[in-house]
Amino acid sequence: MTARSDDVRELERVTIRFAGDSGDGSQLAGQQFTNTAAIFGNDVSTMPDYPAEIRAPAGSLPGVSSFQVSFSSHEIYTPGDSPDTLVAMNPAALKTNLPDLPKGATIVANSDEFTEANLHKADYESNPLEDNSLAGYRVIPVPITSMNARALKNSGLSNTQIDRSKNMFALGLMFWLYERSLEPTLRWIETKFTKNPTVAEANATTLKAGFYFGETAELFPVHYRVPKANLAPGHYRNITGNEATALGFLAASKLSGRPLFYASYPITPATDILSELARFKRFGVKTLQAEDELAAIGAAIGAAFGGSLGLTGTSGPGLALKSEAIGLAVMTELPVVIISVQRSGPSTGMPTKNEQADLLQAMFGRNGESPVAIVAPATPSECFDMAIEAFRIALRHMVPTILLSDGYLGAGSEPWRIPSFDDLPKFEVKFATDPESFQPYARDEETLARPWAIPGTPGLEHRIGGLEKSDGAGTVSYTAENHEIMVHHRAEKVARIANDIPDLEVVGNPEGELLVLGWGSTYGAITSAVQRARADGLSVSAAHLRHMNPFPKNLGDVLSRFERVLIPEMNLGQLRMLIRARYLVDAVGLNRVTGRPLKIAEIVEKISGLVRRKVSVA
Amino acid sequence: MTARSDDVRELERVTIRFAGDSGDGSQLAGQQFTNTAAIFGNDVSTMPDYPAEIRAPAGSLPGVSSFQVSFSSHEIYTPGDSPDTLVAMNPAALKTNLPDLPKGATIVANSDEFTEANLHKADYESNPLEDNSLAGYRVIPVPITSMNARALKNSGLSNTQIDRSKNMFALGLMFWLYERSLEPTLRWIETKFTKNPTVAEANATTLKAGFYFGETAELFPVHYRVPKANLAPGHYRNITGNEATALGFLAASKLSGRPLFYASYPITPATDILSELARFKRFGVKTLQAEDELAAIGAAIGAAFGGSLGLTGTSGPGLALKSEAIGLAVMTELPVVIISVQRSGPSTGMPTKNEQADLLQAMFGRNGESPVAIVAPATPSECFDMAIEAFRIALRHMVPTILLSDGYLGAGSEPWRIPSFDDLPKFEVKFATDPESFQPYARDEETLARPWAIPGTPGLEHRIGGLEKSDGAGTVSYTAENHEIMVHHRAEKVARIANDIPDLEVVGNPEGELLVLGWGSTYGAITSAVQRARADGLSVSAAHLRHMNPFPKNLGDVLSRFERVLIPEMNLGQLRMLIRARYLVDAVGLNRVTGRPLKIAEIVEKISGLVRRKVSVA
Amino acid sequence: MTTAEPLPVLTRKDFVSDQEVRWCPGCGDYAILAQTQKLMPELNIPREKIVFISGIGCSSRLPYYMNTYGFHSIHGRAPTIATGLKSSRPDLSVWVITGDGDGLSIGGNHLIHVLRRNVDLVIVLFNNRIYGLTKGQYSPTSEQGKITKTSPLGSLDYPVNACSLALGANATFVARSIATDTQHLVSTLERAHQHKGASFVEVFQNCNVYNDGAFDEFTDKAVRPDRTIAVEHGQPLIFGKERNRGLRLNGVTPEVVDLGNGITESDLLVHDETLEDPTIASILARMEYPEFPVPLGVLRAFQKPTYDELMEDQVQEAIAKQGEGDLEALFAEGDTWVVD
Amino acid sequence: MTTAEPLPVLTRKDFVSDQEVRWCPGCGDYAILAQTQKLMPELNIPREKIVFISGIGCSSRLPYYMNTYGFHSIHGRAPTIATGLKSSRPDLSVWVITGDGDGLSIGGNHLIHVLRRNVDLVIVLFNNRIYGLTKGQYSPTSEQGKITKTSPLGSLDYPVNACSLALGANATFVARSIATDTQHLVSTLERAHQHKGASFVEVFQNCNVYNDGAFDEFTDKAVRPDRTIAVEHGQPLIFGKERNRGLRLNGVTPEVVDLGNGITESDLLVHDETLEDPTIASILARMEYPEFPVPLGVLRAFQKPTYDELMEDQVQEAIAKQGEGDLEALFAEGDTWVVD
Ligand SMILES: Cc1ncc(C[n+]2csc(CCOP(=O)(O)OP(=O)(O)O)c2C)c(N)n1
Ligand SMILES: Cc1ncc(C[n+]2csc(CCOP(=O)(O)OP(=O)(O)O)c2C)c(N)n1
Ligand code: SF4
Ligand code: SF4
Ligand SMILES: [Mg+2]
Ligand SMILES: [Mg+2]
Repeated sequence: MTARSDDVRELERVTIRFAGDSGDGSQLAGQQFTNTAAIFGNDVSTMPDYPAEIRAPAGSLPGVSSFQVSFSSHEIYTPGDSPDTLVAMNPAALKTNLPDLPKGATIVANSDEFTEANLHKADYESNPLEDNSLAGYRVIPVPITSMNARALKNSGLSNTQIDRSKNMFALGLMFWLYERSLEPTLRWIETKFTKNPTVAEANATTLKAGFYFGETAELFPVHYRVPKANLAPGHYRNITGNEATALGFLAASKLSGRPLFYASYPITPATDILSELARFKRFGVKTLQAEDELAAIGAAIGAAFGGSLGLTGTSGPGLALKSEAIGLAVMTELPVVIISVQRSGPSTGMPTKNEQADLLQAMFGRNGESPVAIVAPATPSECFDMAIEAFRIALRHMVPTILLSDGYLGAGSEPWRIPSFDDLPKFEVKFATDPESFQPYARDEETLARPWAIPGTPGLEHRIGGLEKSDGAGTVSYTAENHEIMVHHRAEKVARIANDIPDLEVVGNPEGELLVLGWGSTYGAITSAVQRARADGLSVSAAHLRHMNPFPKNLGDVLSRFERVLIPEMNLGQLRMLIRARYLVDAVGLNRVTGRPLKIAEIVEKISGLVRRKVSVA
Repeated sequence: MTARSDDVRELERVTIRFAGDSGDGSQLAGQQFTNTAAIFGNDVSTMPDYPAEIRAPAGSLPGVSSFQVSFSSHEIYTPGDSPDTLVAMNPAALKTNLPDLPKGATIVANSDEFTEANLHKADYESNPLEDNSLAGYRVIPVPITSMNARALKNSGLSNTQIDRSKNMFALGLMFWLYERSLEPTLRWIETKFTKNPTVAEANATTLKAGFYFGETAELFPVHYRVPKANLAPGHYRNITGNEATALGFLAASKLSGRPLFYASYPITPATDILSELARFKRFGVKTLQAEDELAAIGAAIGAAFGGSLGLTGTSGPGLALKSEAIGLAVMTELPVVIISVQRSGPSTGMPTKNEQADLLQAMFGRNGESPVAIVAPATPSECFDMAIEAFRIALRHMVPTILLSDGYLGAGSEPWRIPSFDDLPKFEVKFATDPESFQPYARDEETLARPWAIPGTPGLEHRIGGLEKSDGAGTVSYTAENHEIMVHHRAEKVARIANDIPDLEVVGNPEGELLVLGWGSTYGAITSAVQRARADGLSVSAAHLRHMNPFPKNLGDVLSRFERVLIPEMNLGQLRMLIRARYLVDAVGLNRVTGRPLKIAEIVEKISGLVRRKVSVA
Repeated sequence: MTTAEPLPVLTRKDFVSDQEVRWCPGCGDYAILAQTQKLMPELNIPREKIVFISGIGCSSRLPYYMNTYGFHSIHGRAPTIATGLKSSRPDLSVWVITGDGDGLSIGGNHLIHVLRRNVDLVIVLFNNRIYGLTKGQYSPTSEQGKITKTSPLGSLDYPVNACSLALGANATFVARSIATDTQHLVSTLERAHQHKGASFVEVFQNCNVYNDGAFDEFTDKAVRPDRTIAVEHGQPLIFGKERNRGLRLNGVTPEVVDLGNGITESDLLVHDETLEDPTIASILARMEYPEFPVPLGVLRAFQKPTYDELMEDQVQEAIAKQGEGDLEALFAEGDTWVVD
Repeated sequence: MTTAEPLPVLTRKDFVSDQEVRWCPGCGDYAILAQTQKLMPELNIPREKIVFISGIGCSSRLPYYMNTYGFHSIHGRAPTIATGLKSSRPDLSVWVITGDGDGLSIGGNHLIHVLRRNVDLVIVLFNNRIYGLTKGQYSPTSEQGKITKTSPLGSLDYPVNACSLALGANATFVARSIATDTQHLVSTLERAHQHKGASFVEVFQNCNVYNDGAFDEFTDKAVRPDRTIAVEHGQPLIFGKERNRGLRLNGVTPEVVDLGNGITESDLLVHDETLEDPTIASILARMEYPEFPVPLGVLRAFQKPTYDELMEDQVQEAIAKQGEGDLEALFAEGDTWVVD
């Protein structure tokens, strides 16, 4: 079933936001739209937004949940600065989301819900659909609740059940408006409700009803089409960052031939990784829901001591609790991986909002000189690669490694080109086995890694621990000379990882007036902004770090080729501080701590303010 | 009783180290010597060294304990780079301490203990007192054990008890050698053993025996005298850093009129502070030995919420465990003070050895943007002032404040000019009391501090917590704008402390070729080194930070007046990183991580390598 | 104050804060909040003397809704903050609100230590046998085999019995109630408040979103009288809709018996909450449905000096014995000398 | 291996590491170390399969002295590391060494959770009622009123009874021994090893430097028979130098009786360590001198599936039911599409 082909306008890119009460199914509608667009061949990028950790009363402002999807005929890097179309399932959804809408945007409002009571809950004095306060927007009131109810009146469902399907009506309407097929969603409905055909039937019916309503009603003079994007050939699926992270860790287990052991204490937005990995028992993955974060990392360290891939995961406050034990992993030089899916802080902060403010904690949040390796994915699908990379580094260099993801990456999604296992980097794990002249703190010449000698190996019995150990023999040592040597070994060991990681790539000219340097989930916004600025002829290039400690070897060189460096971050300048200290470059920052992703437009604006020259097309 | 006055040579400064088995009483002997020299009028500085956390077998190398005291006729800043005289009570003590002795130093060795068995325990193949391996030193073998035993054979004490007194014999001998009175020690013996006159008698006897032995024997051709120093007039006592810290906190309590509540979990080298404060019940001080560090800081936060001076103390690993809760104190803006008596890390590290490696942990060891104030005393007696300063800042600015002491300051001692209470800075505490328009997150215009509104105040009932709070009203808020405001408020609040602290002082010319910038316990070594270099005519000045966050306002200006900046630290360059990042100054480091204090000589050497010009006498 | 002005009479409303309550509709937390607010005016404590301290969890949101002083702290640490507050301010009435995750998982250590120290607090643990706030993972009180997102094949952990653990830590006051029995709840909370010392109250609370009906088997109105047993001091342990069943001890083993047929009330165990020996309280605490009726009420209320009062006493004694501290004398402790 | 070569016969010496032992002369830790080393060869486990994991404290130094794999970790966390190791490597024999501070103070939470999960470990808690390593502060097992440097006017904390707490956490194996009775100690450790599940052994250990004689009152050889009672499965609880005294239960109250005068062995409590109900074990655990003889031996040994075996089973079951995981199939889960 496709939409009528007349009155179609072609667009390059569209951004839709589904918003409603937590119970209104906006997440689901958004995900289905995303899948459908992706399967059609668009590039897509998404951003869910849960307003708070706990559920608020129906219809209230804090109860609003939303899902934004951007789909495009060219490669895109972000879910879009601001929606072209907002589906507002109730007044509260309109109120909370309106500030993000540019003038001229379309608002599809479920007019049934704009009742006195609901308006009151949303702090509206009068009905915005009627009081002209929305002048400047294209407002399309649709009585979604009642039309859905009418479509399903013979469905055999209870009124509550019927009401729960209204997101499908809205979704159908959007499918029509953006000329997308219902097929994938119909397929999904069938699988999802196999055991409950009545519900399946009802969902399909109202989905179609929404679609036909779009076709029939004269509400939308035109509808839109976003052609396929020119993506690299391959087999694709849509994936969130947390899913990709979990798959990456599992892949690391298969690649290294060592079982994965994940210990974690639930915390938003990292819990998904535990849920995902818990599904992988048939791969030999063991997961432990620990009593707290201290226990979780302890268990991961124990597993690493035993020869498994010891892994623990958390978010900021939990990372703080793991500090002391990370120090133990540094001292015992065990290949533990710690993932922090960052969120807004300090303290409990805003658990469902985003921030990149665990970088300095990851670098320095321990007593003593306690270096660890740190990597940070830039996109949801890159979480897969960086999860593998974290273990590759940890195992090769016998060093605890922190993977810094964030809530935006974790819950956001994008198409992922499904890799074939053979394409993935294999990494061998060499356990020590030879008792002859075995020393637990002997050093690999190249990496300075100590041997991994696991219990069960005859003749290698030895003791490790948190007290300073003598170089080589690994017995407790308090001598001045040895401590100095060991502190430097540990530092040098991490520094040498730089020999083993790719150079930083510059997008755009390799030199020029301005380099925009970023890390983590700001990648999309930065890349888009730099592209836009370059299209405007500005002399600006971009580079994005994935290795935060150590930095790629060529970073100093890259920085030196630009007159100025701009570092946009969702914090008060954490990477910037490291860069300034290391390279004495007067890098400037674009720092936002709003809990929301950086906008392309604000980066472009900042770039424009900093750059005078036009780009020389190389 | 004084020594014969003939054959006396006058010296400016002498450094003695008492070393022996843990059971040999070297700490006590050293402390008595220190007191005596101080009372006489010398400037003194001490450094105890306990080799490991737990007791080792008698006579073994890890069992050696030592106490170094330097006393002088001019102001001194360190316990001396290297001893002029070593008292070695057994072979192990000689072996471990010999590397620190300069050629020509005097070694008083308890020859009785250089038995086959003891030599073996100390890994000596032959007797160093006999095999000429000590050529180049002035070795004075004294049969201390047997002479002590002979002196006490009629004392009525058991052999074990008698043996325990041999440190007094050695001490007596040193008193003779350096022409010091026995009186203070005799007084001390009397008070200490009031209940046990036999023991008192014995100690006095052998102390005198040692003294007379010096006088009688021809072992020492000359003895020495170090004249009084020209100290500022006043009433003095000797004080360790941990004692001074405890007194400072108590003073802060009296100065602010608020009761002190100290919660802590024992950890070397911070435990002394708990022991000290536990003695102060009669001052209304409450101390809580908590189940762990998480509980200790929790209790301190609770006490601060209730209007007490909430205080917690620990060392590095414990500071790591407090990370999450410090974040809570940041968010709730409560005036909690946290003291970390730093020690060698990472992890358990070397608990009895020193390091300055908690600075970056104190700055950044929390999730999110989580600024705190940080102060650091430079000398044992300054611990008193900085303890007061920590609470002054915390209370005035409503900000958690970290006091970074270290093991060297904590256990080291020096003369302290006893302040009169009236000379101390009073600071008023203003609780909010007026329900009219009360807002828990209202801001003081000058400091941005929020009001301290404590339970029990009618009409001010309000709720605080770790979730982001709305500016002013203090209710939970997840909005982007508010979060951005609050993150900046918290940062700015700490930044504004700079308006309220003294400028950094430069010792030496205010500009020149090299500035040596330091912080914490390296003060003594740096000051002495710079004095020496200046005496050699080098263009070098010194400055020492006590406020680590925020920095004094003039720091940038000070740095800019020098061509180069050298930052000596007992870490891999933690302050250096902050300075480089903030001021883009290519500061170089002198970084030692040996667990031992920096030496004056190594700083002088580094300075000489960096400075070419002669100083212009201003 | 000179004239004995009567304290203003407070009502439940005075304890309702201006914050919108944000639990899921139908959540058992509402009832606990309501009863707590209802109880407050009856305690005859000025509102400003009351402090609610919580950790993190749905349950731990409660302080926001109480118009008293409140502290919504960090996960698991509420007992520590409460200990610091109460020890430094014995004049306050300090309440700790926690959940089965907050109190028994991440906060387990603090819970046992606050109980053994007998700090004078009321500790209310909302047990919904799930982590509500983080969207439904199994908790330390979840039954083994529980299927949740983090245990898709069933959890492996043997559950904790909160009251047993509290008694193992030698808690002086241990009680249990259910959110749906408002009368029982309010009186249990009142008893907890009256007890001087650490009062631990476990409240069964339904999380209708992630663990709906967790306690229905025995708390449902229809079956409650038959499947729970109210323990009351000095009373024989009788239960049943017809009050025809009872509990007796066979050695140390509890036995359910039918009254009649020669078995009379006098054969039953008479509840004595004041025993120093926690054995019987522990036996009761361990009784679980369906083997036994689930005991509700005050299992133990044994009086001994509280930590905060011992601490205050020690300060007062020190002052009495050693005299009030003289700071300058302390400064000059030990050997001193004068340089002029 | 094809030919059944006999395992090399190990001796105590094989378990002595090359590290110099660094406890104070006279410390009770030596005896525990010696018995542990003595036991090892008798377990018939290859040395490389044995791992000792400890926290921080004098006691926690033990792993350095064992010539097995060892991990001297951080304060209080040994149970967590052991849980991770044993769960991922069920083939190993994992021992946890802890102290009254390490295990009951900072590590209390992990201890109760590892016990309730029933991870197959041997946990030996050296109880010297003091913090030894940090030079003598009172610990959670110190008696109230204890004078130490951090409690110059006497400590305020009510002490924890380690075995009661363990039973409150529903530990499946709980035993107590004393360092000075080498025979008893070694056999108790052996029993702990044989038990499948979390075995908790409290060992009274004298710290002769900071808490000398803490247990002398009842462990001193002269009085030990009269002031302690050996609990042995299936045996009536008899004690006394003359074996003329016994323990019976009066209801739930333990009573010391003199045998004779009509009281015979058959009146005494017969110890049954295998009971699922921990009531009697708890009653015994709470008996303290001078009211009662102090019970030594295995208080409880109740068998149920261990956490590590449940975890392994779940993996095997998943494989059996769902088939071994296919990574590429998992990658391509859900809706996929092809771009050419
Ligand atoms: C240090 C830390 N770890 C984890 C979390 C995430 N977290 C918040 S509440 C919670 C569990 C809450 O369970 P419970 O105490 O039973 O409360 P409920 O929501 O069920 O009332 C968790 C795991 C956190 N906020 N902080
Ligand atoms: C995080 C942390 N806090 C505190 C310490 C200091 N500390 C080391 S051992 C110890 C107590 C040891 O007591 P216990 O477990 O009874 O062992 P014992 O020495 O008596 O055998 C303490 C407080 C530490 N090492 N780490
Ligand atoms: S998730 Fe459960 S416990 Fe939390 S508010 Fe909702 S119903 Fe209540
Ligand atoms: S301090 Fe005590 S426990 Fe520690 S080694 Fe010495 S005697 Fe043993
Ligand atoms: Mg819960
Ligand atoms: Mg101990």
